[in-house]
Amino acid sequence: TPSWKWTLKEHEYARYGRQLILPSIGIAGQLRLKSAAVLIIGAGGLGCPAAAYLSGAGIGTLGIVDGDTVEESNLHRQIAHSTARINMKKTDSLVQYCQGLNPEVCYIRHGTHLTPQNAEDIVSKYGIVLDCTDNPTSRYLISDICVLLQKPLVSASALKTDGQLIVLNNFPAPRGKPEGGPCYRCVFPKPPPPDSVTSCGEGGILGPVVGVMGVLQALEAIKVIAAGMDTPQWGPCTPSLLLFSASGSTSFRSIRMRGRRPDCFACSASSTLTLEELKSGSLDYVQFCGVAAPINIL
Amino acid sequence: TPSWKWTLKEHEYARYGRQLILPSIGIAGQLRLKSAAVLIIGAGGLGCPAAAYLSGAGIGTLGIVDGDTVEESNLHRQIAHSTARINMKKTDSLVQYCQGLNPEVCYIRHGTHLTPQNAEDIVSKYGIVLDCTDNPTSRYLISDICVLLQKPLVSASALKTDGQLIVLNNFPAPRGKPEGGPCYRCVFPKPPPPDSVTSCGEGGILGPVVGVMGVLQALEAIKVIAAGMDTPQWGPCTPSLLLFSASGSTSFRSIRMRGRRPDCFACSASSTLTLEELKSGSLDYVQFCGVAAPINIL
Amino acid sequence: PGVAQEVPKIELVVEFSGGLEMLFSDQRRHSLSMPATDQDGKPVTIASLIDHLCRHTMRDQRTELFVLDGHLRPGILVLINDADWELEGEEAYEVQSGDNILFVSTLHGG
Amino acid sequence: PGVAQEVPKIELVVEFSGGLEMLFSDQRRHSLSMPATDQDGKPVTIASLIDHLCRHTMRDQRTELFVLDGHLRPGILVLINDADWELEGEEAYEVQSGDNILFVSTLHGG
Ligand SMILES: [Zn+2]
Ligand SMILES: [Zn+2]
Repeated sequence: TPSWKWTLKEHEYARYGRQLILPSIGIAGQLRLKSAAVLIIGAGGLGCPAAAYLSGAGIGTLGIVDGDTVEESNLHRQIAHSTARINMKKTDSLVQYCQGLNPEVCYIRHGTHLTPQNAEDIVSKYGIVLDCTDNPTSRYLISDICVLLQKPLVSASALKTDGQLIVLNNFPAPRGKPEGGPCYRCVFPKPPPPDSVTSCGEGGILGPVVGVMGVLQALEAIKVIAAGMDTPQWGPCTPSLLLFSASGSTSFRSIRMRGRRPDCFACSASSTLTLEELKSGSLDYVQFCGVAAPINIL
Repeated sequence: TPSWKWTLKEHEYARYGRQLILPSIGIAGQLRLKSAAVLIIGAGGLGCPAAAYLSGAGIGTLGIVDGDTVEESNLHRQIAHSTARINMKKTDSLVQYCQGLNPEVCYIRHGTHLTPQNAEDIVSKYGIVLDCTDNPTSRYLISDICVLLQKPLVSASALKTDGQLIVLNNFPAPRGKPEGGPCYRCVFPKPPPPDSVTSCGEGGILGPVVGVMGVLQALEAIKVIAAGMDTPQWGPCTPSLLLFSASGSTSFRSIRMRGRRPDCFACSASSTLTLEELKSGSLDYVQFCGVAAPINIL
Repeated sequence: PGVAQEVPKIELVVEFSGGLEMLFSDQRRHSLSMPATDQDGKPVTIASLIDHLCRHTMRDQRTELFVLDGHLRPGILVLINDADWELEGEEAYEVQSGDNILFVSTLHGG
Repeated sequence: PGVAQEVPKIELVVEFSGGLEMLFSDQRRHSLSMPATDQDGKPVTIASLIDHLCRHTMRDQRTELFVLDGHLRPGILVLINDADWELEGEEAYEVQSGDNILFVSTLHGG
């Protein structure tokens, strides 16, 4: 390997200087960010701020998955889009914003929703995934493909004045290894009944609430990457769930979570889930979750 | 008052619908946001995300104070600027971004640093202030003018992997009234010795850390405004300081704070501070803090 | 009236978040005092606490948003003193006086 | 050697944040066991705790970043069990076993 690949260019010292001098980043951390490929699934209220701070930090490759177009009702919280870009594809709009902020990053647009059919092709190109989607159907699909492809997954969600964040499959040990981090199914083995999801889905969302969660997703991804996903030291992390509430006085709460579930459908030793089965469509995520369409209210 | 002033237009229902349906906002809260004037002092790592979410939420008038121009080293965390706008005034760059997100808001640029001489003229036009600056000198000046003009103040700061947030002078009862919220001087009566500030100032900053704090400033401002600064119910709030740390596992901590200090230099009954004295320059904030220039490292 | 029998009580803080507070008078935090044993004289478990909450604390008719088929509905986490209940024995965990029990509904918005 | 006298001890958690951890081996959380009384036989106060930290816990020579003129330097908050020390009596507060004492330096960046 030629040594120039492993140093920073002069203008990179200027652009990233303020984070480079942090002991938790340093030159080694910046080089890891530069060689990382991060996939953001969902270019909405979580995906916009997450993409902004990952782009700013100098991630090497940033992929964005979304099949929707920008609507006026998005703009109070999806702060990387703009009024002039209403009706544009969200992936195009978000990449246009990020390109303006940091042209050093390689951006890849996947202008489609993630499906069981395209999930392997898309996700396999990246080292770490952010779930910025807005419905339970996607959350199970994204978790399953991340387990199958052994990618850590930074998952967040928000509704009304509440938010939740957890880093899943961290680190992504092979299935059946108890030292690997839990997957979404370990935490939520069964999907919620559709009625309970719909009734919450009509609740609305406060912009800065989902904004805080998206920025925290970028932070967790940067921490995982800068600490070295490529190093032998990368190992078991104690999983914790961050709860945020802006109702009443603003508060955060950290909850110690379980490890992998020994009988998990996806990540246990007894799991029969395969890439082929997932791709074949025999796992009907929509029916499993009982939700016919993404909850587009968000 | 003609009644049309007090209803929302059709496209406003579209743009703000997702936050309108929250019980804590509602039509009344949206109208309060629309008639509010918010001043953001500092268009940097805190001011960029704060302005983005306040603009998105439909604040009536958003003023931005900053005398600096955009530099490449800002862009990893000052996500409303862009590479093409390097060397542009930060106020122009930030307003350009906000205008693109929400052209419904009235933006006012104050392309200068806040000084004892211009503070009254600028701050008196607004109902609530966000301190998004980066040095102790500004923090004392901003607190003093907010006490004198009875404006609530949302103050945040960040360094390395830590952040702090507190809503001061909330609510802004006249000086000497113990039911008013504490000011910055109640919490920090004496400025830190300059050596301690400088040695911290060289520490760098992680983008999403300052980003989270800026988004939370927008959230606190929206909560104060939507709950009704114009209503008789607005009254004493228990002050609390939010501490954020992203070193090790990400954590937040809320600290119960004291009320007004009975002998506070600025907000107590015995205070001799006046607008005239402040404007005359007889209070030398720079000398008081022992810092000759803003700590521009951030 | 006869002499009331002294039933030992336990004091709990029960909290709801993620939308569940809607079912409980829109109140997130409930300070609860309840008998330390159930009708069969057994110590209160999470299972009997859930039953108690449905009978005495819930103000909403839609119990199916909290309990399904005699168990907590899928999509609700129980956190005992800030730890996942799976670390503590789930429904069989015997509630102690002073415990903080948090019920969180998962969110899906973004 | 003579029989060591049994000095009652108190157990504390002392935390540092906002950059102060730099002065204490870059470690944010210290579990401390210290004599319950000072050399004059008086109960430990925040003032004597600060003195103890300077003598026994600090690894950095720059004590002036923590203490100035015999008091905590301006710009440091002391939080006793998550409340501002001003609510608890400041330097005169008598430290209890089990207390959590947090020293926070104010930040000015943005
Ligand atoms: Zn699993
Ligand atoms: Zn004061």
